[in-house]
Amino acid sequence: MSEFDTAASRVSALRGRWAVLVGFGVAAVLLFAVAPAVLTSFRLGLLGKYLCYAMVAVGIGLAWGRGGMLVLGQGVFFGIGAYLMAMHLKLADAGADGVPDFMALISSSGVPGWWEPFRSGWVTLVAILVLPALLAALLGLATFRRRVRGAYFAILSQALAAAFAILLIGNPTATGGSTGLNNFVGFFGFSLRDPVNRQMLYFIAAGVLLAMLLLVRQLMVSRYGELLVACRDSEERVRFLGYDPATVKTVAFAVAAMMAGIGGALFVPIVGIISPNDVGIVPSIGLLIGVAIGGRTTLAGPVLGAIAVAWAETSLSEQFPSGWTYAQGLMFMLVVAFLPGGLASLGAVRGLRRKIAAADPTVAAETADGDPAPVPATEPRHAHGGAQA
Amino acid sequence: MSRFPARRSAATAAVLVLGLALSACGSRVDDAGGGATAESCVDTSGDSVKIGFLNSRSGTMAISENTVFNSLELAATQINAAGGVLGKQLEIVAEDGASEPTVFAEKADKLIRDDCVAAVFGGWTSSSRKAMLPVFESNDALLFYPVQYEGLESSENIFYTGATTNQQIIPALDYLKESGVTSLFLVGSDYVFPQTANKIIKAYAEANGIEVKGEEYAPLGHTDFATIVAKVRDAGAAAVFNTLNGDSNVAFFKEYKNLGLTAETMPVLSVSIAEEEVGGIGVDNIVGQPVAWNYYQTIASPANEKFVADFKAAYGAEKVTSDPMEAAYTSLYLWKGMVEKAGSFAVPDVQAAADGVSFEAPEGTVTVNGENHHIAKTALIGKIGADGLIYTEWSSDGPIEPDPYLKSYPWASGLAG
Amino acid sequence: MDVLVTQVFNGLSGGSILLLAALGLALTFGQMGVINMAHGEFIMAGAYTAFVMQQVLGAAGLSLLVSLPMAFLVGGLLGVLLEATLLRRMYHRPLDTLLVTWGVSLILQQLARDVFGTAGVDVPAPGWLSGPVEVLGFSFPRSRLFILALAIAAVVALSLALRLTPLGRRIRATVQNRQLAESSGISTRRTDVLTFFIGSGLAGVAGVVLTLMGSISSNLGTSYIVDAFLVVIVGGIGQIKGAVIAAFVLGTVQSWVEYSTTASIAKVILLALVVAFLQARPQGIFQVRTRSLA
Amino acid sequence: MNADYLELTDLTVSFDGFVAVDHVDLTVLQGDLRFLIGPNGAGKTTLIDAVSGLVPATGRAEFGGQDLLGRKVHRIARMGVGRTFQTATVFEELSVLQNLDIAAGSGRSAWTLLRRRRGVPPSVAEAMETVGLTELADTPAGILAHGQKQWLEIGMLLVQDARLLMLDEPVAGMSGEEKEQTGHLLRRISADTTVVVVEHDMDFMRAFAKSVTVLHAGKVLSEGSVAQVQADPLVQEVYLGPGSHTAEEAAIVLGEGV
Repeated sequence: MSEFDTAASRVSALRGRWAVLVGFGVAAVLLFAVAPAVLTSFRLGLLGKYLCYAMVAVGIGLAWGRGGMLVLGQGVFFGIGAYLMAMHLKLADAGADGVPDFMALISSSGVPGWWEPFRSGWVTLVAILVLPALLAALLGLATFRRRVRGAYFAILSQALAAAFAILLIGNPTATGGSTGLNNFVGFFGFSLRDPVNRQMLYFIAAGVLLAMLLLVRQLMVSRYGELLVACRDSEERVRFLGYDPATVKTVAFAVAAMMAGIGGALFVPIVGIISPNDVGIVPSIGLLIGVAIGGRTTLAGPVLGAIAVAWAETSLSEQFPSGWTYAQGLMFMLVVAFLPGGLASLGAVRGLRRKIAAADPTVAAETADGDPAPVPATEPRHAHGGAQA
Repeated sequence: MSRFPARRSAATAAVLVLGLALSACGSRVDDAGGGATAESCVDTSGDSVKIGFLNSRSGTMAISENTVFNSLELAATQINAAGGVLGKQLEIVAEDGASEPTVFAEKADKLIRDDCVAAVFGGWTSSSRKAMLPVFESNDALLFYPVQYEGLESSENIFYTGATTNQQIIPALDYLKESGVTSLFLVGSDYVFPQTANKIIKAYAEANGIEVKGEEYAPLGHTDFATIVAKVRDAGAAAVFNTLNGDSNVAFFKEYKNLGLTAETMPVLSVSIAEEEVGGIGVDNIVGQPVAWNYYQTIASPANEKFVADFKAAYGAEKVTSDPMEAAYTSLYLWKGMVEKAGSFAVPDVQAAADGVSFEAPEGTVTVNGENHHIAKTALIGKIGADGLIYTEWSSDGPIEPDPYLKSYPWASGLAG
Repeated sequence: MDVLVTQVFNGLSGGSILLLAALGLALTFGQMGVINMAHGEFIMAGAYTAFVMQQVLGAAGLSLLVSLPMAFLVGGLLGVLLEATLLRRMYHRPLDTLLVTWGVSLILQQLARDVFGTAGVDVPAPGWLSGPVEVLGFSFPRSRLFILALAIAAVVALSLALRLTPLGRRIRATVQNRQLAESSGISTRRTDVLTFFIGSGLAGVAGVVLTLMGSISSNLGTSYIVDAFLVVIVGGIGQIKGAVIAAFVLGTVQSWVEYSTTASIAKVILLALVVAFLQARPQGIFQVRTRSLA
Repeated sequence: MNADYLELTDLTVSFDGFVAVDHVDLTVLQGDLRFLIGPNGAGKTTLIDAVSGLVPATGRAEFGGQDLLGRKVHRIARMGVGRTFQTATVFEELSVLQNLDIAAGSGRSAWTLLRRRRGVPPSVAEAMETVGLTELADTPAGILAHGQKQWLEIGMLLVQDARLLMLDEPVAGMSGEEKEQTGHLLRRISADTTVVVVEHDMDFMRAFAKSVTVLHAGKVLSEGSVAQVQADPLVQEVYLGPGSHTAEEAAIVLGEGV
């Protein structure tokens, strides 16, 4: 340890680490012990669905909050993960060399060739982990290298989500069309109709979410995390220090895509259906609102925000179908316009934040700044921008 | 101090999850019975019984499904006023399907497992029905589905009170054939109902010497029909068979008129346009065009006159009634008939009693087919009048027995599977 | 030959519709950097204005003509309201305007459903705009010719206004150098508001002509918003002429691909082409080369 | 053998027909501390932009025997070319320490990047000491005073281990004492690197420049020591208008800045 590492910062770092550990402990107890005890199996299943959304939110928090990339097309990666899983489950239900029920119904040509590899569970699992990340990496490198960013990137990713949904709907023999894929009997050999197995799926989702949070926390406090924030705040400047911001951003984008893919893959057995309605433009933007409300730059904010918004949607829409739309619109409007740091930036959680902040340098910067709303300059307009290349 | 606490705890969490997953296994797929089926939690001990209405009250389908919800409500009010079912008042639990299959599945699950309703009424799109089907089957509950659909389905747990293909599409083709149509152009939205319907139409056409001159699909929500209508015009078929859905119909018919095509030069027979859609398309743009359904507001019968009058009294004199609304209204009465025949609200009892239950519906007498859970109904071809209502032009010879898999039509043998 | 003429016309026509939907965006997004997702709902508001005018006036021909300026006003006022209440505090974070205006668009859609009902409404076209007109043996829909003419008129009017009027000069000055404009006595606040008024007003006009083409319902805006943004992006920021070219190119590509494949595939191919195009020219057709001093 | 020198040959930058840098030839050797001066719009900053890869240019810009033109910005930076900006550009939401650590780390492996920073790398500690920001190590850069931000930028240049340093108005807004310190620092650094400074502050220039290049309308107008440049009638004409002027007049004008 260097003499320059001040005693104060060391102490606060230690305290921050404890705060994070305690936070994880509490979350684990809530998810693994309290929730299953107090919720009916139906409500527990709903919570499992929210956790899948939360997984996507963790990734969005990293890419958008930390990396400044407004990812409006996460539904694509969520959808890839989900459809991969759904294809495997349909093929597994159909048995060796069998044809899934919906396909047999509307097509006589049998299983398309590109479905075949997903008869294997292992291939499917690997594909779920790799394909969304790979697609994001290719897209990211292509667009970020060409310095397509800010609004351009946002609108392109949105167009991607639109195209993906159109493709899914337009190919019903391979994708189930607008219905999507559903009616799954088993999950890697376990019956999905057995409540015990359904609860197990919930536990898996909870565990995966916690693991993701740990991974993202590690990324956030690492040197890479600092570099990512630097890219968000001033991409050009990073370039002049000898880094390629395209690579830095692509990594965060790919990680976010992978998390969205995993969220989608778990969504399928938990909810029992995946349809184009879950992956298009509207759900893709919907995924952002929880992140915005919870606090896009924080670790826990996106997760809590996503769960809270999904919960509010279920319970509010039960009572006021049209009221929910107004509420959703208002939340977007008010939170983003007046509270860009999300609820995490409110005074009430400030004390807690300060503790976490100590372990998390960027948050420390924000809090010390006295600015309740750290606003990432997502589309920096540089004084030194010079001519556009 | 440990160097990688995060990594270590991640590993711990992974092991924990894996451990849990391995330790507490539920039943495997191949176990006998495939796991425990949930016990029904329907409570019939009091003087009321719960039923669920599941319709899209928000989103793109709310346009149509709100009217279905209203007719269900009307039927429930009437039944309650007349003493309820088996002496029990109906208590409605309404849920919003939000025009999304996933939400339909989730809300169906909630109605069955959380609210413990005796039966669920609703759904509109095929997607919503297909999304709900496994939920009803795995919980052994009942759904009454009120909309015409593409057939090739039957479930112990669903009663289909709208038309299947042999009660709507095939009669429509019979009508066109009788009118001397020898060539057709098929236009539809790019999803399962139009695609399946067009497969049936092509098989029928082949067997009956009708030429299919073209087949075009537009994505749902497509707004510019210039190219498609130009193709239709240039193909020069005798008639168009239209399975477009929703807003696309408006853009299609406006373009159709703009290019100078009319019901006289090239009629467009539609199977998804009912009374309440006519206003949005514009009567001018669609007057004189044929449609195929099993019910129109203009049907002259005491049952229908009462239904229309009651509906307008409850929801406004400017409201119209349409086929899916009538089918929904009818579905609640059919359920009542089944329950009363069975003397029980229990699902197996209702299923067993279903066959032959009949009702004097606004569309005419309908009878439940206990084998495939569809109902026998009369097919009607109507023409859109200048007042925006639809007038019966042609009718089948009495109620047609439902045949969702088209087993009684030799030319359709290659379609399913 | 028939096909050629028809499809060239359909491409131009599709392009002119895209152009009308995107022209206002080229102003608010291109010139001010605001990503206004509620632009589509301003279009919807224009369409409903036409519906209301027709209910009030009755005669289809008159009401259509009255609707055009009325819808411009309605769209413009909605835009000013949005700018003054929310967007003015957000110019330094353009990406967030996307989310805020998305919220606004959700609210406006629901409002339309609650006010006008969930079912679509119809605005009958006046007699002189319905049916086709025959030219050299080809028939062209009158309404599409009208839209094409209107789109061209709108572009000409807008570029003349930007070039010749004092307001236009102020807008251009503010876009090019805000500080300099301010210090030379231009009220940039007023310019921002006016720019937004004009941009949103154009959306209202687009809404009126769309009543000639399709359904008038709460989803009207969502059908056009993504396409409109693609036009502006492909055209290049801050360029009216870029938007014009992009709109007609996209319209033509869409109609040709749709003719030889299907509408769904055409949509997907179009999006793929846009992505590929941006790889080659990330700044759109026209790149503004400036050297910012600051 | 001294391979580390900057040599511009026929360097030209144009924006849509406007030629901002017009066929410039320029050589700066290692150990030099070269000041680029000239009126506004002379092309000083654009020249730096071209060398650092920010704007496309034609001609040649060789450093250490390799042509820099046509390479990507971050590649040029990795070749040992560092620069600062007119308005100090630092990562406002990161602390001083984090700013410097990032500047020091372009060569780090992925594995190092994915780990948390432990302690302070010696080069960063040294740089903080040099630019006097040690006390403010954990302060977010956004709340530093203007002068401190400029110091931080210079510090980032130091830890970046650049062999060609280009500074754009490094002392604008600094107090006299701060300027003094900056000047001495630049002198010290320039002993074994190549330093180019764009500056309007003529006092500062006269105090610390080892050599001067005057740019005017994109062209090199004059080059040499401070005294030589001040005596150049061409320079006087640009700064004072046509006609003959005494060296004193020139000194007064150039000395007071433009």
